[in-house]
Amino acid sequence: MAALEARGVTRSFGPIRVLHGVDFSLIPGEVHALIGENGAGKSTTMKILGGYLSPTEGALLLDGQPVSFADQRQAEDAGILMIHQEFNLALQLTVEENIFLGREKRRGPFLDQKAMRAEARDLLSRLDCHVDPRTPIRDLSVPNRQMVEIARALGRKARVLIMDEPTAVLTGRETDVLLEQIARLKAQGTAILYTSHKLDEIARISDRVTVLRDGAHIVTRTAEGFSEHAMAEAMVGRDLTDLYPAKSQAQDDVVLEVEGLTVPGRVRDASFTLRRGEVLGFAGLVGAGRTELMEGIAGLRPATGTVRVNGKTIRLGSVLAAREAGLVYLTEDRKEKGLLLGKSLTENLTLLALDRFGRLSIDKRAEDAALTQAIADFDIRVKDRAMVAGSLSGGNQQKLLLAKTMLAEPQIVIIDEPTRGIDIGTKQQIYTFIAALAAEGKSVIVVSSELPEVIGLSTRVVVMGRGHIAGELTGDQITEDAILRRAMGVKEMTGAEA
Amino acid sequence: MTDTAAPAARPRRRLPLHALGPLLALIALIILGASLNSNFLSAGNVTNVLARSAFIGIIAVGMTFVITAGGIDLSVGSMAAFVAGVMIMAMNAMIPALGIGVPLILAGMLVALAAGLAAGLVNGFLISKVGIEAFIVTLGSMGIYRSLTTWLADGGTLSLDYEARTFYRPVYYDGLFGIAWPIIVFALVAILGELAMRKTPFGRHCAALGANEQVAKYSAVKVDRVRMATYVLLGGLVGLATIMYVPRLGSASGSTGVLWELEAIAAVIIGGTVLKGGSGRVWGTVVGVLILSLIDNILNLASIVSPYLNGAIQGVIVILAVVLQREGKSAD
Amino acid sequence: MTDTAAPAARPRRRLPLHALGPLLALIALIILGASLNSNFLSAGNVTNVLARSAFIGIIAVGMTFVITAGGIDLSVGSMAAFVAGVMIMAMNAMIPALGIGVPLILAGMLVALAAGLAAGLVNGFLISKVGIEAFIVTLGSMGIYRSLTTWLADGGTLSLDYEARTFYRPVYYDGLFGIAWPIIVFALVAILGELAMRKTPFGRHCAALGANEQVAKYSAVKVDRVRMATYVLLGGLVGLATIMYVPRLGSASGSTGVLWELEAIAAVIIGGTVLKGGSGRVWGTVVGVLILSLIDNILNLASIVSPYLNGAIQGVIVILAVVLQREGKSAD
Amino acid sequence: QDTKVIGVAIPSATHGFMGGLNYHAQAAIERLEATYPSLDFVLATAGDAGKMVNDIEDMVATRNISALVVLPFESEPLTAPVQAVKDAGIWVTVVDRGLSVEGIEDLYVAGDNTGFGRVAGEYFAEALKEGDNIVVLRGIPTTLDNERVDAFTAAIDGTGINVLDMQHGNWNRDDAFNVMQDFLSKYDDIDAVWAADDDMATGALEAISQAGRDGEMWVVGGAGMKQIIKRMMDGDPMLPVNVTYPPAQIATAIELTALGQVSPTPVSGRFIIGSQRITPENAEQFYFPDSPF
Ligand SMILES: Nc1ncnc2c1ncn2[C@@H]1O[C@H](COP(=O)(O)OP(=O)(O)OP(=O)(O)O)[C@@H](O)[C@H]1O
Ligand SMILES: Nc1ncnc2c1ncn2[C@@H]1O[C@H](COP(=O)(O)OP(=O)(O)OP(=O)(O)O)[C@@H](O)[C@H]1O
Ligand SMILES: [Mg+2]
Ligand SMILES: [Mg+2]
Repeated sequence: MAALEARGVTRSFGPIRVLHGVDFSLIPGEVHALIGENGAGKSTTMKILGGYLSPTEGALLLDGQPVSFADQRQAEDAGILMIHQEFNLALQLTVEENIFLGREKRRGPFLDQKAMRAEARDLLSRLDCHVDPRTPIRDLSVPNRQMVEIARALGRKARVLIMDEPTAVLTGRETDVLLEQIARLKAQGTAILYTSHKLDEIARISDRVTVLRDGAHIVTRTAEGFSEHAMAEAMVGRDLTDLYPAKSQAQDDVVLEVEGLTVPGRVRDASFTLRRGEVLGFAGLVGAGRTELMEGIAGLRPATGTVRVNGKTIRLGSVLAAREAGLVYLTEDRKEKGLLLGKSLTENLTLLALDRFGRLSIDKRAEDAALTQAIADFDIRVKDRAMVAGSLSGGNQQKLLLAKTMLAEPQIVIIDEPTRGIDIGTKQQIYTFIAALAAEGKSVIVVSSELPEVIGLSTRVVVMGRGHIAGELTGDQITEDAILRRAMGVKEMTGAEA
Repeated sequence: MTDTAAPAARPRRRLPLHALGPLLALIALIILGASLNSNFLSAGNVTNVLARSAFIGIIAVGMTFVITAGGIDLSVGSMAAFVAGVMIMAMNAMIPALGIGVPLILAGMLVALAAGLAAGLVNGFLISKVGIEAFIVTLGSMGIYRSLTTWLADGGTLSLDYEARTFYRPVYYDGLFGIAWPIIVFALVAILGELAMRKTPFGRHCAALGANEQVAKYSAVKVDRVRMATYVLLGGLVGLATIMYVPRLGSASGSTGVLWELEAIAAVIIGGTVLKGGSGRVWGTVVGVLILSLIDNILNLASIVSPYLNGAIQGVIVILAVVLQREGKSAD
Repeated sequence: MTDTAAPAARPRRRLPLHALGPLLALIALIILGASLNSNFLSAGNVTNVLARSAFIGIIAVGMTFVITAGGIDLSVGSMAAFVAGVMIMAMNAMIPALGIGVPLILAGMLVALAAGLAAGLVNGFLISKVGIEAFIVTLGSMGIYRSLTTWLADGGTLSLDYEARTFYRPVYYDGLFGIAWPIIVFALVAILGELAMRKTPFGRHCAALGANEQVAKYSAVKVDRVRMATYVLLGGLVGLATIMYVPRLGSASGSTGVLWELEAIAAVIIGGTVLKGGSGRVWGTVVGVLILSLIDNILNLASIVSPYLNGAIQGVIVILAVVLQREGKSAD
Repeated sequence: QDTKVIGVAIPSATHGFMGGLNYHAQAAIERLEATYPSLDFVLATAGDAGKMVNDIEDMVATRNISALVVLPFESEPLTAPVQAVKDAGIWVTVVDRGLSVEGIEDLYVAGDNTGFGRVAGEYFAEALKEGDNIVVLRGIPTTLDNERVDAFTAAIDGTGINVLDMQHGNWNRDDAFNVMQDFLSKYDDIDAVWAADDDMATGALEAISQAGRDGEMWVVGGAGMKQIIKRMMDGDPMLPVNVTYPPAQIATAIELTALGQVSPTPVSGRFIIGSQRITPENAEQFYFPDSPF
């Protein structure tokens, strides 16, 4: 019998209906994957099942009995737990405090901090994540934050575990660890609802797959024999071939020279160059310092060294100076650094390039036109233009962030994790977009933890490891193996790189 | 590109009901006032109330920017007293050189503006460059300005030279087309403030800064400079308010402007700006200021209860005005 | 697994330097005081300073929870006046029935605690259940309590019966093992507060609520109840502070407790709690309270300057105390 | 020879009268320090009763005062602490506001609050006739304000003068201005205003002249602020009289206390400075252009 079931579930936000009668069931001991494009309604469905949202119409059944959760607490009491797509952590609190928030262990009236710390450490080490439980979340990198989220859910011993894109911010290695844990839970009889835009994962771990499109249930079938290609087609509703566009050749002139850049405590003495029309990939393991290096270049972190754009040295430590030189950086941390979640789409879109909309008085009509353009260019699924950015689905937020960055019309754009949480159809569009930029004579740096992406897009790849540049690969040398070897600091293989 | 893109033509911006909350409260107060006393809507009374509101109002407009950008300024009341004191002393000192006339007044106004801007700059510098919590900086400077004023006045009152004052008086009491100057200036400040908040990059940047400083920084907003600018702007407006204040009674003392800061902050929040920053409504602030002035006015006109209870009634009305706002919101 | 993961063994919890900022400021003040006057460290003076810090101190401990949970309470000063007024009236009324003795005092204490808790409950209810901005609710209730006190006192002072007062007086002036009662009570409240903040689920929930309400809610924290509890706790502590206050002055009037709210909030923030909530330090608050009391004490010891400038010196020291904290942070 | 320390505790200068009082206290201290090298003074100003008690405690604990001059912020709360000072064998001079228990102080110097209200009331009774309308601006709600207002009301009792309204102007010019503006909107017929304080009188006069009703009514303030006295000397018809309540009484108290400390001169007892009526004729006597008040 199904542990948790949805029957004809509908959900509207104001006048807009985003789910249209979804039927869905989850059986103990299975991994059930929910897939669909950005904005298809995956997160909404999951939130309804997890007790965070109530359905507008339709019924939820727990062990065959109709239930309605007044709040999330009741769902948790019933053994249903959810890992959100957006982090659900209090930044000021420590890892341990977050993991046990709302169900602290006590000894008498007091907290049993020792026990909680030990258990937190234990949970994290199961995930092969070695952060100190006393570190505040704000000091953790994005992947580690995700691991804390997962640890929290694991620690709560669920019958039903709902995971909304848990691997979007993880690298392959961490993903492997997570999938192992999922297999373990499944063996124990936990029902797992899972979503991801990485279809290979879906194929690897799921027993059944449900496809949603535009808030409607398309199909539920066993995963066996459901190829990645077929999944993609079922989601997008059209044929997808050639994920990566043809690479164009870089021109000869160097547009960006970075020399001896050091970000205190994070990056040592990094030097590289970028040419016009080039797509330069940056690869490395989590914590390699790629993000910090890029933030140092873009003036977002205190740094020393030299950064020259078109031969002119730019002032370090000033975002504006970098932007005026034509260099912009798209952050990997969409929620904390990228978007104002409580503000409208236009306000977010134009914030970086606001001076283009009038220095004295903002031209609202031009802003409106820019939004229309961005919606079209980046295929942002917007149901209501007046809504706030936080109400967009995760993938659509990412697209809005891309659109915001591009509105500044940069000559050089550094994109950190460009396709985090983006569906496969849109990924293809973004790749095409990046290739087109390069073809126009702009230069792009792609920092990504998804190796296929780095390999598929870049004409040259810089590999970072432990805060310094560990090597550089061009052309045919760019293989997963070569990148990983350098990232991990394995020395013996010497390529032809300079 | 895809058929799911939003329809391009949308219903135009509808003003949400809860945004109208303060306006409803204001209207309720006006109806109450009119029903209690027939003179309430007389030109004289309306002029009085509006002109009195002008000082706090001008300051509250500046405060809206500070709060929107995630800050707070507790020093405005004592800053006003200090600026007024400096202005009066400067004018008295300049009489021998300039005589009594327009140049003296202009010079005095310049001094007031400069003093206000400088005071705002000091607050802004300590907050945005030295990085001290705004609450502490302005609590400190509140004490400093208040006590400097008392010291300048030697514990008493600084008074503008009698003749200079008579010459300056019309700046408060006269006006244009029958509208008193303070009302005109307040209206101008409010309109410009509303425009600045809604239509200029500065307004946007303030809101972005208050909503999420990190995002603002990553979006190339000069966070420090914007934050500083809000305090300098507020200082300048305190100077401007003082220019309107001094001709009224021609004096300043340690007790000038006591609690103006609370009143200004309350007006901002009654008007619908969020105390934690991120979004501000200048027109709401204006409504908030008027609500607060009207409460006093109605209590004086009505004299229904023991004057000891005025404070209680004031408190109840302030809370009710905001409840109205929340009710609107939940119904929305 | 990967060698790039963060080192498993972290440096042991080092108390960050900037957390020590307020402590450094306190030590600096003590050294200053001792060098200005040889009686500064005398038992008498130390007792005086600590005992008088107790009222604000007890209240500030409660305020730490409110601010940590993302709230604010402007009404504590006038709430204290009101509670004191009610307590005095109740005690006077009970004298015929209970006579003067321990039962009367205990009954008075009960009344004070109950009045404080009730006042806190009203604030908490309006803020967490009705959902009105804390600033507005407590600004309103500040006016309400203040004016109710004035009204109860008929514009004058409410005084405890002289004999009852003489009997009650030792609660302020006497103590245990030579330590005055207010000091003992303050110390107990501070220790319990620190424990509650650091070692109980309640403290964590306050911090979570202040850091991110949404997260707290999603983590099954009963957000409304925790928020309400902070205000009720603060109300109860105001009641407790009043129990210590009444035997000292034996009376209450409309001017009792004026500006206590600002002092309490300032102490909390000087102590390193963030005004926007999310993390609180009770021990820091205690240090903050002592800093503020010492400033006054030292100014009385020294009489170096015009008393008009006391406020300015106070302001400068408060800012400096916090600068010290920031300096520590940036060096960290 | 040992220096003796005299502590002076007064409310801070939050309004005109207290400003004047602060000024006179400081002036007296300066004068006396110059005259008697063997005397030291500690001056503390307080914004509320609690702070004043703190100040007094500090003086006793750390400054070894041998005499205390105190203007109690409020009578009740200061009574026990001052009693404790007295019990420690320290000379106590109480100024202006009496303590709630008699016989604690060695010397009592005071203005006459009842007289302050009564003298004003008597003028109203003389100058107005039955059926005339007046409004009253009260001070900050305190016992002192109650005493004055009660005495004033008693003095006009039975004269048939109509008190239209009383509101608190808090001894503050701005507040008085606002309240007076509203009185003027509310009442078409006002014959006189009792402003109870010259700061409030200043605000009220301004509101009246703004409304263009100068000829209609006159204003009686109090405490003899120099600007007001000056206007009386110049024959302002709106200011027919004023009532003294000299802030300089603090100087009297300090001087007497100092005298008692340095010499065997007997200075204990009560010293009441009566409230006098100031008229345009005798105004010159009450005009001190150098005082800040
Ligand atoms: N609070 C809200 N208010 C208005 N619309 C909302 C809200 N939350 C979600 N939506 C809309 O509901 C639709 C479905 O969103 P949902 O987050 O479920 O998509 P998703 O399938 O999880 O997409 P993604 O892959 O991008 O995470 C989107 O169009 C989104 O904009
Ligand atoms: N805000 C922060 N405070 C303290 N340490 C941080 C912070 N952000 C990141 N780090 C640490 O800095 C190191 C490098 O960060 P990060 O993981 O972002 O590097 P990266 O190479 O960009 O990897 P990825 O982008 O895959 O996360 C890691 O050890 C991480 O824990
Ligand atoms: Mg989603
Ligand atoms: Mg990164």
